[in-house]
Amino acid sequence: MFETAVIVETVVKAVIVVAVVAAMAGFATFIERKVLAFMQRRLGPMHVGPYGLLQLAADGIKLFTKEDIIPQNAIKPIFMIAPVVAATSAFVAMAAVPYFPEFTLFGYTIHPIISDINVALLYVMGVASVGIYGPLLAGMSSANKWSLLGAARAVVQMLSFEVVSGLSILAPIMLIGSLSLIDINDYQSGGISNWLIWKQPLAFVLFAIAGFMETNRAPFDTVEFEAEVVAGYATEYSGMRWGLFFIGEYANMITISVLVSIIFMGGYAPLGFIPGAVMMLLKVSFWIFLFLWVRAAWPHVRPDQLMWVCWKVMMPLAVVNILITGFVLI
Amino acid sequence: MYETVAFYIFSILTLGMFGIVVMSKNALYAMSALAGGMIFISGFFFILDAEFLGVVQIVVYSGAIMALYAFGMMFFDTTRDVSEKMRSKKIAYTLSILSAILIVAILCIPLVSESIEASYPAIENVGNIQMVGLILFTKYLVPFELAAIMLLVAMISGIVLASKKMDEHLAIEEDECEMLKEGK
Amino acid sequence: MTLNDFKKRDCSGDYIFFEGEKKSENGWEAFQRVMKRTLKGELFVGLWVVLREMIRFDIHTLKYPAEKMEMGPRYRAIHRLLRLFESGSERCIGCGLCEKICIAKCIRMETRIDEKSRKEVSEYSINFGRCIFCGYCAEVCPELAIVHGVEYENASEQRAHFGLKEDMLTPLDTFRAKEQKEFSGFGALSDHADETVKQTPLAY
Amino acid sequence: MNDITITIDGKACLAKEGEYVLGVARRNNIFIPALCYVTNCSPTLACRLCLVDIDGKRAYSCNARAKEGMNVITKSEEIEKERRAIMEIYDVNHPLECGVCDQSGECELQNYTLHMGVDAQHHCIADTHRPTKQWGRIHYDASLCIVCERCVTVCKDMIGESALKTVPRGGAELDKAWKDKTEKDAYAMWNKLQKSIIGIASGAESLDCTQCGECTAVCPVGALVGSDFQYSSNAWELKKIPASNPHSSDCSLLFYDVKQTSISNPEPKIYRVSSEHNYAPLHAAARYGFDFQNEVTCKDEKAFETVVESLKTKVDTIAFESYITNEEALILQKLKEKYGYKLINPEAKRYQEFLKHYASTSGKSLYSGDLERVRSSNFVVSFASAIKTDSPNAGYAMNNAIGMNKGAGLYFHPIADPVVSAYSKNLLSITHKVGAEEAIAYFLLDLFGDKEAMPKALIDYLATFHTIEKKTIQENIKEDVKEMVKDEESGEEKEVITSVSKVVEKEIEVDTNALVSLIGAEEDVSDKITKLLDKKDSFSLMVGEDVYAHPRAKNIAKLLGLIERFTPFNIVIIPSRTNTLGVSLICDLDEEKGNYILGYNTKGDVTLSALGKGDLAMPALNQQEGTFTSMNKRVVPTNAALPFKGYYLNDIANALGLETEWTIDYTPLLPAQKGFKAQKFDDLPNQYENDGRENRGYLLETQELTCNDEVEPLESFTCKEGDMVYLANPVHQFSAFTNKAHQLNEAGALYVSKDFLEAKNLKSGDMVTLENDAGAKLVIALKEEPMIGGMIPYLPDFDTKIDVTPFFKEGYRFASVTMKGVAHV
Repeated sequence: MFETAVIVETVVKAVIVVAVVAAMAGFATFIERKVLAFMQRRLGPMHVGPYGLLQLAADGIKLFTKEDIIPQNAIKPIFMIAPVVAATSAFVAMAAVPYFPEFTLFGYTIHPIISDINVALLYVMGVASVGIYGPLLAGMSSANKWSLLGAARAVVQMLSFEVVSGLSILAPIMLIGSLSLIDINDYQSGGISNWLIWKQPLAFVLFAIAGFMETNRAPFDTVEFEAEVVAGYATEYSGMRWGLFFIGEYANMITISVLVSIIFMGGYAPLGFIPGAVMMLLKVSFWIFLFLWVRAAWPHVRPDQLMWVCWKVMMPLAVVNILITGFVLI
Repeated sequence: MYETVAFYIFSILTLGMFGIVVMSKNALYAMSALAGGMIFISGFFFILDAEFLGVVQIVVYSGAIMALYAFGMMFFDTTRDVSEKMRSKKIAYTLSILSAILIVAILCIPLVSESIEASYPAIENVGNIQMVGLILFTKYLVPFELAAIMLLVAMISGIVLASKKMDEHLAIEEDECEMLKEGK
Repeated sequence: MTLNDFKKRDCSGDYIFFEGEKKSENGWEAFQRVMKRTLKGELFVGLWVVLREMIRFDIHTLKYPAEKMEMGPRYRAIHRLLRLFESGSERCIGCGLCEKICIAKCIRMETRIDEKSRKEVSEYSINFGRCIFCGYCAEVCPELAIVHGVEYENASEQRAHFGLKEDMLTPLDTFRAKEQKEFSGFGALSDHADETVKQTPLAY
Repeated sequence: MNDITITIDGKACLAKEGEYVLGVARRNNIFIPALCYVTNCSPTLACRLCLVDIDGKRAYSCNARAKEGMNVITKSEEIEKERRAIMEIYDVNHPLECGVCDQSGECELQNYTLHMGVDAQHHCIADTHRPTKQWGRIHYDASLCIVCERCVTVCKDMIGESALKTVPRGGAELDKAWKDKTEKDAYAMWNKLQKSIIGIASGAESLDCTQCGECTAVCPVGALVGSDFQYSSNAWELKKIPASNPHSSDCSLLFYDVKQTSISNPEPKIYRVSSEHNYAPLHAAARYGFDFQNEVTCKDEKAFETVVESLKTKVDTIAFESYITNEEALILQKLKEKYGYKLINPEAKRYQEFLKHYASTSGKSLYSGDLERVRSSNFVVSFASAIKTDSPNAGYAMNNAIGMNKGAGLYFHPIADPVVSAYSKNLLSITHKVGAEEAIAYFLLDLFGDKEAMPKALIDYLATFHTIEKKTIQENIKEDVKEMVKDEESGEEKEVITSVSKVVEKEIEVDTNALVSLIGAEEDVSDKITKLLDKKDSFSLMVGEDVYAHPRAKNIAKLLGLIERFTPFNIVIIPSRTNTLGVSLICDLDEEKGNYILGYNTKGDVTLSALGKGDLAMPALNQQEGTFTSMNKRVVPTNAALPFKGYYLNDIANALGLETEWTIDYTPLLPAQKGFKAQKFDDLPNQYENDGRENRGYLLETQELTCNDEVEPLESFTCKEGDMVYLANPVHQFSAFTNKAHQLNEAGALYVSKDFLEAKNLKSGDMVTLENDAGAKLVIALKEEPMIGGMIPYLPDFDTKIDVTPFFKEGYRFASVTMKGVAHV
């Protein structure tokens, strides 16, 4: 009976996470357009709804009703599955992420995490790495050169940056001694001074950069950079399948924001009078804003420069960071 | 009960996926199915509460190795079916059936004899990761270090090979710059 | 901007000569450059600039269908054929220079002799599918008959729209209402034109 | 032919003694500007731009004759200054609205103004009102005229009509004050310019000439343009397609100026015909008869199959006209060879026969002369041709030769032609009896024949016409008488010679030639001819259509062969249609028709027609590529100015089993034994060189044949007394094709002279009925033709509504008819 209850609870949580994140992804597109517009002295969407708020609904309607075009020479099943893979992997990664401190509702203690596994961090990283299958399969099945180029870039970059992100969080993990995100969160619960960002600044920078990379966001959006590869792997997609890629990207952004907040910025620990949940929301919001901000401000990086900086700068730095941490620990 | 259901579901999915890998003539189908199969295998680890191995399975096989396969495959036209030429179907079928039987036998005979015993039984309250670490750095220390050295050698040679042409590329760029200046 | 501003062709004050960075010769220099760029904080300057603009909230958006941009006289949009202010008859004398100079070869005209045995342009067309709006026709026109208007909304139901003489010629009612404006842009006479023109054979 | 060397701008140039320096310079590609000079015409010295420095003296290169060792400098600061001043004067009061001028873009005034660098004007005077004039097909805009007098010159020296002249402008005199401010030559030019304007020589309101339009071609500015072309297109929009005149056998070089029809219709349209006016004049039909194309919208597959089917089954004869290209003629010949069709073309057949008989006595497969030769000779005889209408270009050549070479000429024709008579006072126009051509041939042989070379029998025969009588005449003689006159005052004696005339009785021998009366000429014709022959050394004879179907054609041809051999004449046997010469060389023509006729541009049981009627539409000659064989024995190419969407003759031939992709693939296959060359169509040039050389196509090769001297004695040919009609077309019409052109279209009539109308008491526009012995009847309107004289009217065949064939069954151009006046309804 207990088992069933756990399963029901998990399913409910999963549905809520998927629904909320998907909705947030939609809302994030609106925010992105607005923030970019303001930074570029524009107004952004203004016509649909008050201040263009309903634009996202209009876009949603458009995406859902748009014709789903499958190119003649594309490999149909793979082509159709690829966006689903992209979105799914993004959501699956959220299974091991705790969003808020646990709270009591109707006398029932709720852990706002779908599944607390003791290798949570590794799990999130692993599932996120599966996320490359979305662009990969999409690119390879589209029968389009731009798509293929996009896919190739996606694979190269994600594989490379997985190494960096993995190595960079190794040092914090060595300090904490656990891969569970709840443990990591609890480790920094003593206030701002306890945040890992102070103990591991280099790891923080490297992880943040790798995070930008893994979400394919500017300035590392080589995978779908219009000027070079049209829309990359998504060139041939239209309608909701294209929308799924989009949702996957925003879900990834949220995941990364949450991860950075938990690992380096104290997670959902309350700060003074501010409750932990609010702190968490603030941190995640800041990170999402940072994603947009960076997109507005910084130019795009050339793929070869990206590889160069990954293997020749970031990876050695991460290794050095681990070494130093190791020596300090001993 | 749920574990049993999960086991069968994963079994069917895994076998199905690998079936596609073997049967399909399309490289992209085979590749996607292989990646899927790898992920489903990790399901077994999770059922067995070996989360670390499960995640490693995903990271290493699906995330890294398969992606490298895929990268290699991008040099071919994966949208076209591979036309296979089999000189003698009989030999192929016979050999594959025989090897399948052999593998099943190797794996099942110990089960039949009911003499399996864990040489390093799980210890209560010791985490998955620690267990792996413990064995790796005690019994399998030498092979582990050997593997590490081999990887290092491979990495260095890889870098040497790759960096050979980098200078040329830079040189060309400089020439171009000079030409542009002269042209001005 | 007045015409006098256009006459000042010396732009040297507005240009800064930018000397590119020196190319890094070896890996160490490249590494140094990366570090310099990373630590110099230029990236944060960029971040600051966009954030500053966001905070200032100095919005330049024109809500297009509701508001329209005031086009400068030198803007080169859909052509117009003007009428003579004195008589209201067409300015075009059918000399064909626009047809000749058009580098997109999109202008065609038909001329004939009219009742007063003058040259009359019976048909005039510009293929706007081909026109590149270079403005040569307006510049070469000796009568200032063909000019570029500021009509930039070129969507229409038919390809042929805008392209015929009746589409481009100032309608008579517009003309009578004195709404035809003298063209001040590309190819128009400059203010001191009289000083530069030499005495012509018809000066008598 | 004394070859000398002169130096122009340091370049040694070969020249002929007495040649104009301008011509030498042009031949050597040295540029000397000239506005008023037209090659082959006399210099007018109107523009003075061709000013050069010859051995240190100023001279005008257009009339300075080359002398051995001359040193010519075409450019110096002084000369350039003068030229610039001249151009500046030309620009005084010349309207600057080049945009509305038809000449803009090919205007020599524009070109030279820019070339001389005229960018400012130092002169201004009051302008005189000069109204524009509409002269029929020609529009004269006096305000654009720079009075270079090219039109006057070309009309006099080339066309021979002298229809234009300079007339007073009627404005104020040029103020003398300008003299000091202007360069010398520029002032002289201006003074003249200010006084004159172009007008009609006869003083009439409208131009009373043949309206050949050559004046519009030579006009360097937009003053003279075709009325039809006026303001219809800018010159630079037109694409020039080189071609050859398709209407008559001169096959002059012309350009079809083509542009899209309208904005909405991108199909090409011919806007006008232009020419190389310095070298090749065009007649009215060539210039204005350009839009005779056959417009079809698509390939009529059904009609095509019907025609092919009937060719395969029923047709045994192909009848055609000579308005076809050599290639088409060859296709017909090939079809004949393959399927045995009979080829019927009576007109070409007659010419072929004529040429054959001519060759039998002359020993040459082709006649020796051409228009170039005619132009360079100084004694030209035209015979058996109404030259003004039959072959205007031959007439132009004759006029040019007489006018420019101080020459003389004879014009034999039964119908008096005031235009031809007016060519020169040294042209003797002999209106002879109808049918006297054989006698004329004998007469010419008698007059010009080399008595030493001619066979004895012939000399004896010719002698039989002469009777020598003694006659006493009174003659005025001037005698010089020497007288010694004593000067009263000085006392000196001077010898003074005074001339005293006195009348002397003298007995002379008068040689009466019976041929003269047979011809019907005045008795003193021989003496007049002898006078004209003074100082003449180069002779040309042009023979026309009248004799090809003459009842004595065979003998006339043989006589011409003898004339060729035994007299200094170069003979031109003018082909009667555009490509008669080509057809007669290429095709084996048959006499007898078969049972089922395929007519190509002529009537048949099945008709292929380029005239827009008939069973299957064919391309007209301005829609075809191919070659013509011209009067000058040249194979000249012509190009398609307009597309033809239907079937070509080649398509029919291909359907019948001749495998050739394009019609022009036949060009190198033209029969070499007849003098054609195996040259590809695309290799044929079609242009005039700077020195005026006609570099068009290639010349036919003349074969030398064995010859005999057998001619028949003169047989008197009498015509029935009574009314006669002559088969001829008005001056700008040649065939139904010219009549199809919109500028020339008109209804045919019986063209009569003023004398005729007066004698018969009829008016222009009256209807008459013509009837002949065979019972053919034709009701036709009369039309006064001012450009003929005499009592023989002519009947045209260009109007397809008027069927004149029953009157000229044998092809002979004179026919007896009875004419009955019908009351005007």
